[in-house]
Amino acid sequence: MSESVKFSLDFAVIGISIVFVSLAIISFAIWLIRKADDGWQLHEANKKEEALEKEQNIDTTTLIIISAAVATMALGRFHIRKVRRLMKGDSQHRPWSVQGRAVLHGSHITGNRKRQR
Amino acid sequence: MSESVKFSLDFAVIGISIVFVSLAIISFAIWLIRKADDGWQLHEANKKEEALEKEQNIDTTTLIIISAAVATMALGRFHIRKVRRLMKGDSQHRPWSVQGRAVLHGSHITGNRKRQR
Amino acid sequence: MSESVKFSLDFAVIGISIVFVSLAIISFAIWLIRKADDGWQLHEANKKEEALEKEQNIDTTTLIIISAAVATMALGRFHIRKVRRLMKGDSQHRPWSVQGRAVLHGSHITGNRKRQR
Amino acid sequence: MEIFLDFVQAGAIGNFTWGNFGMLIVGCIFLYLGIAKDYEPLLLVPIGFGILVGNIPLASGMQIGIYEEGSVLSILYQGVTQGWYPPLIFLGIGAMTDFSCMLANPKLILLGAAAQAGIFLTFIGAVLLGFEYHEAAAIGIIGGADGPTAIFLSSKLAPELLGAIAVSAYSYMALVPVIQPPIIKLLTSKKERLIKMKPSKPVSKRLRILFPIIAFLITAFIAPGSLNLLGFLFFGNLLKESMVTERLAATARTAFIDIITILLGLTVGASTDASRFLTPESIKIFILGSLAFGVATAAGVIFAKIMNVFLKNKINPIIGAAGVSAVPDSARVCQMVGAQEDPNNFLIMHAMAPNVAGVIGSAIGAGVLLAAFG
Amino acid sequence: MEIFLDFVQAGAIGNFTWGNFGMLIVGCIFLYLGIAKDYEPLLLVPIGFGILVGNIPLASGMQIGIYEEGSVLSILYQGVTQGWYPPLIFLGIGAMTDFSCMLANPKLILLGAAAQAGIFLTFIGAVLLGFEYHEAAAIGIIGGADGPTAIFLSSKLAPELLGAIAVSAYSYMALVPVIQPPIIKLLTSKKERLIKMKPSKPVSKRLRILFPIIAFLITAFIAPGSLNLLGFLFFGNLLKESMVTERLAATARTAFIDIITILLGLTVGASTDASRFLTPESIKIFILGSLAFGVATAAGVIFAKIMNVFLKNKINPIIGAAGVSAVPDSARVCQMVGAQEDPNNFLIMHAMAPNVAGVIGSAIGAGVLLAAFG
Amino acid sequence: MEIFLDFVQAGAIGNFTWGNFGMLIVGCIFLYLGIAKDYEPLLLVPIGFGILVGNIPLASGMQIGIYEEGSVLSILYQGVTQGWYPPLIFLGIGAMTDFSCMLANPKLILLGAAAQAGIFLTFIGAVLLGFEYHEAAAIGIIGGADGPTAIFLSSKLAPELLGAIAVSAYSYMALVPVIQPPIIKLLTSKKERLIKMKPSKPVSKRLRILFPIIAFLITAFIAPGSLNLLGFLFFGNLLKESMVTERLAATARTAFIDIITILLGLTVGASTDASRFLTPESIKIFILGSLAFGVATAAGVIFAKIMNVFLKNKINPIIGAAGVSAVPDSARVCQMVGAQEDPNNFLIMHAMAPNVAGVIGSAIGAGVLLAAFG
Ligand code: NA
Ligand code: NA
Ligand code: NA
Repeated sequence: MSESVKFSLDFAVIGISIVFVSLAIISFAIWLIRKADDGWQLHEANKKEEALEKEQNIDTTTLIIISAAVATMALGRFHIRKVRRLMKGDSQHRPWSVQGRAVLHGSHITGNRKRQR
Repeated sequence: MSESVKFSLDFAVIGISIVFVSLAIISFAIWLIRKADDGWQLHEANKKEEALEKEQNIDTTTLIIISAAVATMALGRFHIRKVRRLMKGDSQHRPWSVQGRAVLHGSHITGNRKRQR
Repeated sequence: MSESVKFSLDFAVIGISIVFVSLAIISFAIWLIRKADDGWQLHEANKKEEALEKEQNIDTTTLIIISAAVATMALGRFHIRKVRRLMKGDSQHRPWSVQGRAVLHGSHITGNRKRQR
Repeated sequence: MEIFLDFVQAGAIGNFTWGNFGMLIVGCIFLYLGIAKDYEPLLLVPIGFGILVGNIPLASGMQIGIYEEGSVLSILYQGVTQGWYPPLIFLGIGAMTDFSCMLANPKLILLGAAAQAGIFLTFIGAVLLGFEYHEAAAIGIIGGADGPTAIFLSSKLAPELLGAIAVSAYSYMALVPVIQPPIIKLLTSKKERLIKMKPSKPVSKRLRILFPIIAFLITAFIAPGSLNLLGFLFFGNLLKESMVTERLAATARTAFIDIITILLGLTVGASTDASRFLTPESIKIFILGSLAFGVATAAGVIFAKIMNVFLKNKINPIIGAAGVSAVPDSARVCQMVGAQEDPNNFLIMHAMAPNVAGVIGSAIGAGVLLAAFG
Repeated sequence: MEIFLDFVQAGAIGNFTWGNFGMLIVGCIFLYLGIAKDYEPLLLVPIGFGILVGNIPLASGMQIGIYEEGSVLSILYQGVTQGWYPPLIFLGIGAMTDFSCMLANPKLILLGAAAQAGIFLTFIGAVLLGFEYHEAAAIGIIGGADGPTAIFLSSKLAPELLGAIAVSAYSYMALVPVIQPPIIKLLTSKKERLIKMKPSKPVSKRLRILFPIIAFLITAFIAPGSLNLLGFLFFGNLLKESMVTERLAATARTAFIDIITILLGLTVGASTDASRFLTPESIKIFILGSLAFGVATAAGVIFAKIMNVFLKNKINPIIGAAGVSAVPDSARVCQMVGAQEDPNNFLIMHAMAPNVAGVIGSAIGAGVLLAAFG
Repeated sequence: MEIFLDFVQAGAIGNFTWGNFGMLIVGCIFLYLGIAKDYEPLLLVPIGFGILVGNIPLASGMQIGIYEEGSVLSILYQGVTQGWYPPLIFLGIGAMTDFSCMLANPKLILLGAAAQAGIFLTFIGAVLLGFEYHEAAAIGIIGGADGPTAIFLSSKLAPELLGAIAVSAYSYMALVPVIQPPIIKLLTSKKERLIKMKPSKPVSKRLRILFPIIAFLITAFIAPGSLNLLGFLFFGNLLKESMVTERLAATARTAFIDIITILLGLTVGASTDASRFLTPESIKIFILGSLAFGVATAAGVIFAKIMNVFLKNKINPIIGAAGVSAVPDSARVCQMVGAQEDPNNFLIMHAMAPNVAGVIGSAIGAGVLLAAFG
């Protein structure tokens, strides 16, 4: 058997092993996280109750901001319907994120028309 | 006080002044235009009446073109409903713009499907 | 008449001729295909009947796959309504294409959300 | 205080020229025409703003100007100088163009060929006015009435004239509704303008799919110099017509072409620096440009009349004017001129055939010029 | 007249070769398969048209051909030669891939590893056929059944073979429904093919967010050569699963990937110039490519049978074939083969797990090959 | 076996450093803040993942790292080093920003100027801490509270500090809701915080169209160094406000800005290699950064109080804090601080005026710094 064939055989064995080991570790890591998740999910349930109270609190702020928008509708360019639509789309998030979502580059507003394309 | 600190102080004063002056001029320019706008708006009101008459006139042309589209529907590829939708979306513009909008690069048609994405 | 003017006249004649010949050939090719199309369309009609039978067959497979999706809805992430919408949009194609369309790069899935943008 | 003076020196006051001032006014006129008059806004607005950007008086050495290597504008301008913006725009145009009006009546394609006479006659004119061959070729392409083709060819043949050629081409394209009607009326009789054409037959899906492939092979074999334009045009059209690649075609005709249009318009505008633009050559180019549009219109109309000698079903010679391209403005002009004689004569669909054929024709013309002088 | 002859010389007639003619036919076949047969149209149509573009007979020196520096095609081809198109495609793929089927049943990931044996056995085969190591590595990656990975690796290891490898990889990927079923049936008994698997449990949002981060760290630490592919894949997936960056993920999986797909397909096709493509090497590569797909399929199926020896809840060995990747075609093939035995056996969701794992597996394999021969 | 050792050598185990490990944790913190806390996710997620990518331990020579010429990451990083990503982001920002709040009450623009004092005071601080002028200028721009501006200026003036400056700027921008309220409360009385401002008058369409043109000319004439940022910002805004180029504006504010954001975030993150990032300079930069934000906030509030001495219709000094920019976070902070005193006091619309003015102000500041030290 020539030198090069021997090398390629060796290399093939090592190569496929590395692929295998990598994916096996990923597989194991996923299994591990799934186990941990049960514990977390319990922990989460408690947290959610706290969050709910907090949310109530933040919701008020959001409401204020929305009313601010209404109040300044005199400017004639802000339509409440759009604000509401934006909230529904993201309803799985905390209200803060509703505003956060409207932000790009930490430093700039996103117009209302953003999601209309 | 070291040379470099003196320089940086001088520079800071000049720098912040330039920023200030620039924004002050912009602020003043906006104020000026707002003043002028009142006059313009009056002028506009008169113009609008003229425009209205013109629009009537152009509208006829548009109507002809639309009817042309209807007439050639024999080709089986042109749907009147789309043409109407295109007009509504841009209704704040003069009818000419309705067609102008359908153009890209001054030299090429935009398919009907343009806005459907 | 100067050398350069003579050249430019010659060149202009040759240039416009090439443009003309090219477009004339295209024009002729189109005319030819249109002629051939009549024959093809007849051939097509026969084919379509065969295709219809085949389609029936493939449709069953598709149905199975869709039901598979239903069955695994336990995963909680697959909504049948979307699958149906996808099919309607492409209804002019054979069912295979419905799935093919969901593919990018021959080797990767396209999420359900693909067409929602 | 010295710092302050240095700063002023770097800025507008230290570098102001009346040429720049004049170009700023030109930029504002472009913006006015685009925004208030709604002439070709998708091009005039980016180019107009670009003219403003390119004529801000600057000290060089700050890496800001479009002609300073390494500046942002010079990097974005590479798509123009290296010539790859125009083909990508043709890709998008292909993905949005419906050629079926042309496929339905292939003999009208010849009108799109005739109007390209404007390209070659302007070439002769430019040689007569003393331009070099390669410059004359770039100027001639204004007669093609097609923005991306003009930019592509002049970036290859005469980069120093690109700004003037592009501005001239787009100016006249915006003025098509002013230039064409008198020429059409001069060359046709009322009787001719009243000719009604039969509606065309529908076009099969198969023909629409085969067309971009076959037309590409024909044009590339005859005029390989047109490959960069027509290859992308027909590729885009195949993405559209094949139906199976609709998502690619959709992106090509929206986000992709929009991005390139923004960058192309802005940088072409910014390249019209007063010191390069305000020259006697530019004035000659503007004169030749108007000649080009006039000749192209006339050639299309006259050729339609010649065709009528041999045809049973007469062509309304008005639609010959649509052969210049300038899609779809010149087709619309034909419709209007026709409707002035008979409001029930619907020429626009027939005019679209020479109109899109004209795009192909001028790209072939560009290929011929590139092969000869590239 | 001389001008005219020059012009002809520059064009097709002066430079025609039968090789180009043959490649034009290949291009048309690709277009036919993509459009009429609907095989992988998003790739076969751009590549097919690219083959036409790349085989137009041209005089060199006109700055048109893809191998002439400064031409538009050569500039757009840089994304292939410099290797940044494939990672950006992986970004979009990550942003559209739902890994939850794999997360729900992590042991099926191993099937995606087993099928990568095709890569390394093909490597041996290529060495036996006389290729250099770096060439053999590039050829081996065809066994990964993944287009962007194949293009990325061969652009780095054997750029001169890129066209042949890409065309071979995409050809066989289009033929997966023909290649795999007989191999699966040969290696499995009817009883095995009837195995029903339990539906998997749902996957939490947290796991879906953590997965791309952790999987990236694991693969990058073990096989850093895969970073350019898997880094972008998992980044795209994180943009998608984190929910808070949905607008970025949406663009990555639509406009962005579409633009890159158009440019990649067209230029890869155009790089298959007959003089470079029609060589004995290309034939060997096609033979090795079919070997690679066969071996990969067999390895996946056999490994599933080996796993069954140790598992209580048996795996249906059909889904081992999905480990080759070729997403989602091979998963669909598994569904069909299973349904032929029992129409109520819904394998497709289970098959997706090795299917997407196979993408990760072949990228790791590419990383190993790059580290060794790069 | 030797092969295997080579492979390991090339990978993580052979090149591991504790610095990289620390940076991986920083990356995870960014991801956590972005995903779980929803702080600026569109930036923290790409940058965070980029930090992971940039700190994978690698043998150099594999053409993977961002600082190796020819690697994919280094090619994508060119948009940062050559400085053209930030202007394109400003294009998109211009196309999404509504300046009418500012146009309705132009005197509030001055608050956006005052807050830029943070830039120049930080410059002095950095000189005092021993930085060179050009480095001090790049550090000072952190006080502009604007990501793209900071990246643009530091890429031009101090590329070696870019990572630290960018990470510092984005960190404090994410912490605006923590930094600003105490400073505001310290500098204002309860009575001042209760001031109610009148709703502003509507803004005509004409003013909104004229504004980007005029503001561009003013800023470019006075501070041409800001042209790359403000030229693109106002161009984008003109595309939006002119209405006639809506399709270009729509693409600029969606697909185009998204693509650039993805590439910018990822590569800026990946540039924070531990050996370059974990230095004493970085710590100084973080200290100066917090100083910058504090000074900027204070300057805005104090200037509002000074303006009130001369004004009949008093300004609520809280909104002076919005002048730092950090759009729209700091405007939102003003709203909240105001609502704590009086829930019916709706400051947010008034705060938007100094907020967007602050963006213009910091770009002018950057232009001044670039002219002086570029
Ligand atoms: Na033309
Ligand atoms: Na694979
Ligand atoms: Na600022």
